Amino acid sequence: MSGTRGLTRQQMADRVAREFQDGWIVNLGVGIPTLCSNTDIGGRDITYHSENGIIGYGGVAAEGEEDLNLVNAGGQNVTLKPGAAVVHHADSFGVIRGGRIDATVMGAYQVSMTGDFANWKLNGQRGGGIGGAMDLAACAKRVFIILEHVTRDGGPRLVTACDLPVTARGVVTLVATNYGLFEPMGSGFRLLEIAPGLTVDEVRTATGGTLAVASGLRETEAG
Amino acid sequence: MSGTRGLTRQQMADRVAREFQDGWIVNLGVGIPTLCSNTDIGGRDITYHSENGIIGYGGVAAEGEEDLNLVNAGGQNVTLKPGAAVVHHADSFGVIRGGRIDATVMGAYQVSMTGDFANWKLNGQRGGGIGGAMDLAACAKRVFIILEHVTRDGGPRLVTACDLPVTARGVVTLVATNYGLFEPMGSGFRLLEIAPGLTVDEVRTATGGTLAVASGLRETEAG
Amino acid sequence: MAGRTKLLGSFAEAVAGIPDGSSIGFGGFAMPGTPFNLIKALLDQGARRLTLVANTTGGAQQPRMPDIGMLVEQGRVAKVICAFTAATRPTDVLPFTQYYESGDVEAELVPQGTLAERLRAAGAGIPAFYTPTAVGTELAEGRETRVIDGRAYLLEYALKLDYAFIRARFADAFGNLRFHRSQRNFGPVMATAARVTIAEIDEPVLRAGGIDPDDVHTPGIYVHRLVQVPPPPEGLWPSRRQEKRR
Amino acid sequence: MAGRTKLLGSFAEAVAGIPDGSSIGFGGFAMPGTPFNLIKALLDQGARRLTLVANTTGGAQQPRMPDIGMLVEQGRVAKVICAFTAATRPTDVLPFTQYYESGDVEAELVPQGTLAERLRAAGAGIPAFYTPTAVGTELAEGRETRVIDGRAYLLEYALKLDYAFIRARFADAFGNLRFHRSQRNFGPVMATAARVTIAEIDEPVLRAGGIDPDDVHTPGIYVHRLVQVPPPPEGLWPSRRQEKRR
Repeated sequence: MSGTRGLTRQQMADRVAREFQDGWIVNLGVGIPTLCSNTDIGGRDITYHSENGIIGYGGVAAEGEEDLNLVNAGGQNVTLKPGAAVVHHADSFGVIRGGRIDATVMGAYQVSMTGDFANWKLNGQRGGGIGGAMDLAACAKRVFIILEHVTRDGGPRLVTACDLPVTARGVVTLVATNYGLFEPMGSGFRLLEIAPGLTVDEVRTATGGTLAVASGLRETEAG
Repeated sequence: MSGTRGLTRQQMADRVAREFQDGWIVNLGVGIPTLCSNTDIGGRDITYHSENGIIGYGGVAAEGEEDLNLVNAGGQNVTLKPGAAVVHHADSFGVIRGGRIDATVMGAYQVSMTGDFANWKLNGQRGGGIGGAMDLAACAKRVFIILEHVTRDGGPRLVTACDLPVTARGVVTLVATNYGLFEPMGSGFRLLEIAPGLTVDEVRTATGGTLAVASGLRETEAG
Repeated sequence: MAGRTKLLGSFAEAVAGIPDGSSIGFGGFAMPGTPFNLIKALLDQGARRLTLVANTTGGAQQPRMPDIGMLVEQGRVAKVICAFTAATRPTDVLPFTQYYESGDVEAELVPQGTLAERLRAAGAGIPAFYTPTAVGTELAEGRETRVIDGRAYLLEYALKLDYAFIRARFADAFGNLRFHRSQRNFGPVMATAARVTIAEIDEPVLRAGGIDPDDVHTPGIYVHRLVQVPPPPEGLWPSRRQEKRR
Repeated sequence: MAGRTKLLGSFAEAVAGIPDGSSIGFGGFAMPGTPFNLIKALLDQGARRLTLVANTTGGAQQPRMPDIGMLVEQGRVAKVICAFTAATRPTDVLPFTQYYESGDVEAELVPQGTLAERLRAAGAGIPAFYTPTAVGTELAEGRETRVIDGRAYLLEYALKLDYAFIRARFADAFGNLRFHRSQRNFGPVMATAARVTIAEIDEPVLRAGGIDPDDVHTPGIYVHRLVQVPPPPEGLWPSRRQEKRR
């Protein structure tokens, strides 16, 4: 069983991006979450915030048009949308801790059914890479996680309890994997949508903890 | 015995201003301290800071030339010196608490021989006017106090212990009155300079607590 | 961001819907940054049991401008949190002082830097912090202190606002603000501390992006309603144009 | 203020006199704001037993630029305080990671927002504050927490610096700074946290007052030494002129 079944990376990002509501302030983490900004979500106006103090960035800059002193949290040279503002790092995390981020989208190694998640340190490592993840996880109004449903050797990433050091506890709102869309419910995960080509049994087998299935389960649009 | 003996208000301010060293950042309180900026202290470059976030203001604006949105802590329309910067109120008190103010000059009702002083509330009052005085008093590197040596009814303002609610404890570096220049020593005041026309005995009688006299006592230049 | 504007047509509209019991912060230090036009509209709006947060309650200058002391005089204020309940000079008299001294209204007297930092903390998601200010004074009596590296500090809590009323020189349609000189004072921290920030603006509101991102003093995400100050006598307190005419 | 300039002629001069045992903060987030030229000068300067404070130790990009991980490789570092001892993606490898994982150097891993706030607190005279970040994680083990209004917070202490190394776009002779876009990042907070701030500047240093007071990002009172970055190849990392040529 490999992580390439079901939705592609962009399709997972698309699914999460379709949750964004008009006027939201959103922080996109490095990796798959970055792809959310590619999704067409109609006329909805989203303000993208980056940890380094950019409020209101747009797409990646065209080659030759980069401002080398303008990067998002992933170090990509981005553009600015009209109405953008720049603040320093302490003020930028003031935006985060102050509760102004409507949604943060992050990658993770594991998510638990109680809404814990782990994304900064592997077992056996002395240190890790925290960056802004703990601040965002603790303070954003909604924490959306995108991850491959299973590990390279087929083990579950949606688990009863994280065995990796957690980034924050009880904060995850929604989880998009290549297998579908999930909500941590405390006593288990609820499957809200299933990826085309997968069966509920397949998803259940690949998921740690209990899996409840939403009434009227729909297939995730793979657009 | 009245408060008008000895030095004038401007002369007291001049005496304190002559303490300012080249490159200092100085905050001047409302009233007599404001007059320090009139003193000629040669080529010494002083950066004046005001609580409302002005770093580097100059003299009072000429009539007709005022920028009505530019005031110092006393509400006077001032000018800016080349190199001035404006910050918001939290950052302005960050300058103060962060220990960047080399000297603050304030008025007071009382100063004690232990370096306490009182300038925000009278006895019997329910509230008072604190403004930025407590922040400046607690955090400036040097606290210079200017006050009339005696009250209207002749009582001392330099006292053994303040009977008014204090602004801060143990912080006063130097006190300039119309009678001379004093240093709170813990066990008493030391008279560093005496105003022209006064005798040590007169000063001692008008001062609460012990008065020690500096060896080689000089007269304050009344320039 | 470009598709929307936060610009409203009147001050009455800007203060509409503020309920009884709200906490409201007011920018301003002396005249600069004081939202006189919003205060005037609030005097007419009628909300009661308000908690007001400001450096001072105003009213020292003549002729008297609309000030928040007038809300106290109207009996609409439960509490004032400020750095002055009385003027610095005992000879100056604030209209508010008599109300407070006679016990007609509650007040919490806070050192100015602590007030600014409590607002900044509220905006920055810091629930409490330690400060050296006011240690050893009457204000510290019965309060929690802590010794850190040999020095005593006082614990202070964040001060959140429901609304902030502020004044700026420039705004764009997204709500990004720029202040002129000491107009800035409490404006930026009040804006971050409040759920809803209402700003009165000296100059015509620019299109979104009309302020360079590096030049923004308060990001538009913190600003919800904008009203342009009309020319005097309708608009209160001079705009830049008048200043130069004086 | 107009009478003096803080402008020095070389990076070597700018880092001269930094003693062994100093704590040094470095601005920068990815490439923007990273003081590559000052880091290079410090590599030659020789001070040892340093405590380094930065978002990351750098060295992820190819070709490798001078980074503070190189000071570790030279055995001159006692401790690093940072938000990453390893890259976000396990597949990226920071040169520093092996030194830390093998125990050759101490590190204190701090969430990025807490790092920024601890520096800001140091600059603003706040010795300690509470934050919701990292509660319930390994980083909170054995640490003091406090429940405020029903939520748990972690106590964090101010992080003071002896020196800050930063990079800005513009400076005037008094030391007022302006940053360009995301070059700003940690620069302003590092400057306030440090006893001595040394800034490398993209553009020729202006006369005092060459930056409008409303446009200053970091006041000159926080900046002590300035060096202009020369054109490449002598100066490291492109100036604005080159960016447009790329």
